[in-house]
Amino acid sequence: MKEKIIYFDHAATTPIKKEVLEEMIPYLTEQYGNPSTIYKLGREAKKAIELARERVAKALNADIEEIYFTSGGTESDNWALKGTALANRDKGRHIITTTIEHHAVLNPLKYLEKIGFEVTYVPVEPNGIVDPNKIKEAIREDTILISVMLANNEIGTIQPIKEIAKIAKEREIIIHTDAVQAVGQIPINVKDLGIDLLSLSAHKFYGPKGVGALYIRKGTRIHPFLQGGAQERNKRAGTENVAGIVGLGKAIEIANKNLNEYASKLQKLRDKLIDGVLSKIDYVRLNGDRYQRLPNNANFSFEFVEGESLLLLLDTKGIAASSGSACTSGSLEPSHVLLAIGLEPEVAHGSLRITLGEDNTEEDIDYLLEVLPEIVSKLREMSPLYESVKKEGNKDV
Amino acid sequence: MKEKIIYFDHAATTPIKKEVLEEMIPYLTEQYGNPSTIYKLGREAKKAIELARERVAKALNADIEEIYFTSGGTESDNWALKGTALANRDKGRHIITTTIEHHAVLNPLKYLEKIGFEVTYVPVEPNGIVDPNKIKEAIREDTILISVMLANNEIGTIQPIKEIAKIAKEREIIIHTDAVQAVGQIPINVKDLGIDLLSLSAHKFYGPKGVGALYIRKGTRIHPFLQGGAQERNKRAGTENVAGIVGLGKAIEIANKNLNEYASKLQKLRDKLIDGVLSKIDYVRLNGDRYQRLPNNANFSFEFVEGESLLLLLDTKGIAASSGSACTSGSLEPSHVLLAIGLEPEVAHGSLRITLGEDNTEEDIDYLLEVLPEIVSKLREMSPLYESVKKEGNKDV
Amino acid sequence: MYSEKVLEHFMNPRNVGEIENADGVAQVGNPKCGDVMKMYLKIENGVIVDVKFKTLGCGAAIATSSIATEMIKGKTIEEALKITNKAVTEALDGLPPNKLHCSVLAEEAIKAAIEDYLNKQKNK
Ligand SMILES: Cc1ncc(COP(=O)(O)O)c(C=O)c1O
Ligand SMILES: Cc1ncc(COP(=O)(O)O)c(C=O)c1O
Ligand code: FES
Ligand code: FES
Repeated sequence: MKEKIIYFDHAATTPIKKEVLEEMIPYLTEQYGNPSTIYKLGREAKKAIELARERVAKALNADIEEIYFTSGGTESDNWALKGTALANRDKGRHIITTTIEHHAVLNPLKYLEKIGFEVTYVPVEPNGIVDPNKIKEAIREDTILISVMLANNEIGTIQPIKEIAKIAKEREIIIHTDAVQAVGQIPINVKDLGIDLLSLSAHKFYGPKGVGALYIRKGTRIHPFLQGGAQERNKRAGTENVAGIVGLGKAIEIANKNLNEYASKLQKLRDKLIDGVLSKIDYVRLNGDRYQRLPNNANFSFEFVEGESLLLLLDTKGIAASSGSACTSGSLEPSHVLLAIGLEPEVAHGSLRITLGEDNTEEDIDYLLEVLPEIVSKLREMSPLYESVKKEGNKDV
Repeated sequence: MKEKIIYFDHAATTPIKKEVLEEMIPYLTEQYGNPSTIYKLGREAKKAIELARERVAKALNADIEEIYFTSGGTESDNWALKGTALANRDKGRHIITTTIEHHAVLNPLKYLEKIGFEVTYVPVEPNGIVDPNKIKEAIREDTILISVMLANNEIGTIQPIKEIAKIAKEREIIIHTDAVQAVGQIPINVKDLGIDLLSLSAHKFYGPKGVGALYIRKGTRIHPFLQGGAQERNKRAGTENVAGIVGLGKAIEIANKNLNEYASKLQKLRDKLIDGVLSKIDYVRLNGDRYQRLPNNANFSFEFVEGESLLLLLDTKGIAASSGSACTSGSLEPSHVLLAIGLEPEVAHGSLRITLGEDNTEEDIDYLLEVLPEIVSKLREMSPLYESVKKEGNKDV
Repeated sequence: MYSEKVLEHFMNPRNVGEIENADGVAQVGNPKCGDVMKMYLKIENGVIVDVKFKTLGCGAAIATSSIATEMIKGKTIEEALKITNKAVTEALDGLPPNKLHCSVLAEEAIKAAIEDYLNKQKNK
């Protein structure tokens, strides 16, 4: 067992950057004031929050008053969807989304369905990208909201949000995008995208867990989600997670500054990984478009392998990765995203997601390319299904 | 100007204890795993959360599976109220609360009123305590929920929750208590209190900001509030704020261990403060019951003084405190709590809340008793209303 | 939240007090809202030669009273009447948006005190 961990699960979460933690520490120690108070200690905390808001606004090309802090991507998504659906229900009750959204979008929508809204789930193409025309075709007279993610968390595919937003705006429909996986990976400009709402979560770009933000374009009709005190200009109540917000602000500033360098480094590693896996292992496919994907994402399906076993064996080799197998969560269905791009359940079960980060090196990829074929072989040797295939000879998936 | 700050606003927030931060730091650095993942790094994070849950359960005498982590007191209150109201609306649509609840309770209730629920706001007695009989009288056939705070955040009065819970249970009504101000100040035993739901927030007892918990008694009908991933046993989605949760767990463990010592120390200081202020300053009253109040809370009203000016002058003397004056927030109405106990608006405007903490000493109280009379006099000398009173001679409020 | 200038005037308010037998006096505001401002003027030949105030209110209310008295001292009545809450606010390097109503109070107090003076002149 290697002692050092090779972390390949940056889509799940990232470590906090040193410079980010350094800016947070004062707000976890002596700068403990409540930002709503008027004495110096409170005013300092308030200032720190406002600086963070400015940094987020700058990174997204938003106005400062359009940024609201939340407890993470899930709250941002819940707020965006339930907040706009309820505030605009006099206009209509129809919502459009895709089949590959995160559960933080799908589950609030399911809830809205229960209380009288109708949701159309537009399928994606086999490459994991939604066709804007299919969104257009789904629009009805009573459509009030379209929610499509900017980048998928499992297969990394980047969605054509700008085109979808244009379609939405022609019909005066509110458009939300879940950018939780996209921030820090690809450039984001809310004005250029033409969107009304955007969700993000700090821990996906080297910030702390438990803090996120929602961009709300000025003039967007939305209800508050957390009601109480007057924080966040009466739109999001609760004593602010000052240290977390400060961390988010610093993390997005750094991410934005290093974006090109970061992306091109990871993309090179990713391509090496993809080429290596596809050439070294049989009965494997790459999930999601080969090019229109996040620079740090590679997602494979190995036939005759079950994802959880794969992860556990990788773990013993000091490698942390993820799978879309239902067995990792103990649920019955494998990843809805893999099914949505047309995978058979048995193939979806054998999936492996590798998401790279700034700490990863070429040596890490080499190491993975060394141990992965062994592990896959080992598991296949144990599989009763592989037996018969071997006898019949090679085939491609 | 004194350099050292004397912090008298522990009801607003508290500094994180050293031992608490120390337990958090690993989860802000090398232990960055996502608790939902199955490799070692993730399992470690998961374990840390479960230890925290155990600590909270122990402090409240709850079962471990009855504790859910949230982003703070506001989310806990929003979830408790909206989650139970919506899940039980087939039984009825009437809710009972008091006139002195925190806005994190009042505003979600206002929202529920908008969507078809009815809320009865039971007034409190002049000492700031609600009469359980008045709660009983407010019960109707269709009452589904009663929410009464355990201790008030402004005047510190402790409410007779055990009696109220008994009344609720006789009628099979769900009973929630906002214990955000009570945790770490008075002993809390959810089984003994007989309640169904209890909200708490870590930053009020020397834990971090942006993390809280909701106790949900087994069998309580409640909807999830944040929908998404399967975290918190499908009841509260979102990647967990691991470091925050760890901090909450440690903070409540310490608070509970030191409860008696802490409370009796603060109570002594508080009594010295109350006696001092009442004897040294004219035209002053103590708000809230003299005895049935939190050990760390003193709340005064000074006639012919406006609260914000008072706070600003105290700030220049290095003292951080709070007021229920509308001018501190720029809103029109002074504290609804002070109005609810019968104060005239002009008297409510002159209020000062001093909330003590473990860092406070007798010298701090002496210092306050030295500067406060001067500041009050200075402001009164500037007040056009005091002029005429002075001419007419002394009077008591 | 408050500018340095607001805090400076709040901590060291100018012209606090009363003027005995003032030529113009007025009290504006409402204690229920937390603010009452009383303005005393001494006027000679149409010029404000002395001014004093008393204020019950927030930091902004006290600071605006203070700077407003400075701004009108030595001015003619006509000039003083032209002073707006905007001018007062600007002289203080701005106020938080939710405190703008406090600066209106200073403008009102000046106007009301001058009106009192003019009424007294008429009735002489
Ligand atoms: C696309 C997407 N949306 C939303 C979320 C939810 O974010 P969080 O877990 O930080 O609440 C995640 C990550 O878990 C995600 O990948
Ligand atoms: C009684 C009470 N309830 C709820 C809250 C809300 O807690 P938080 O601000 O941590 O969300 C507070 C404190 O602000 C409080 O004092
Ligand atoms: S085989 Fe055990 S959960 Fe899937
Ligand atoms: S006097 Fe109340 S806000 Fe200024």
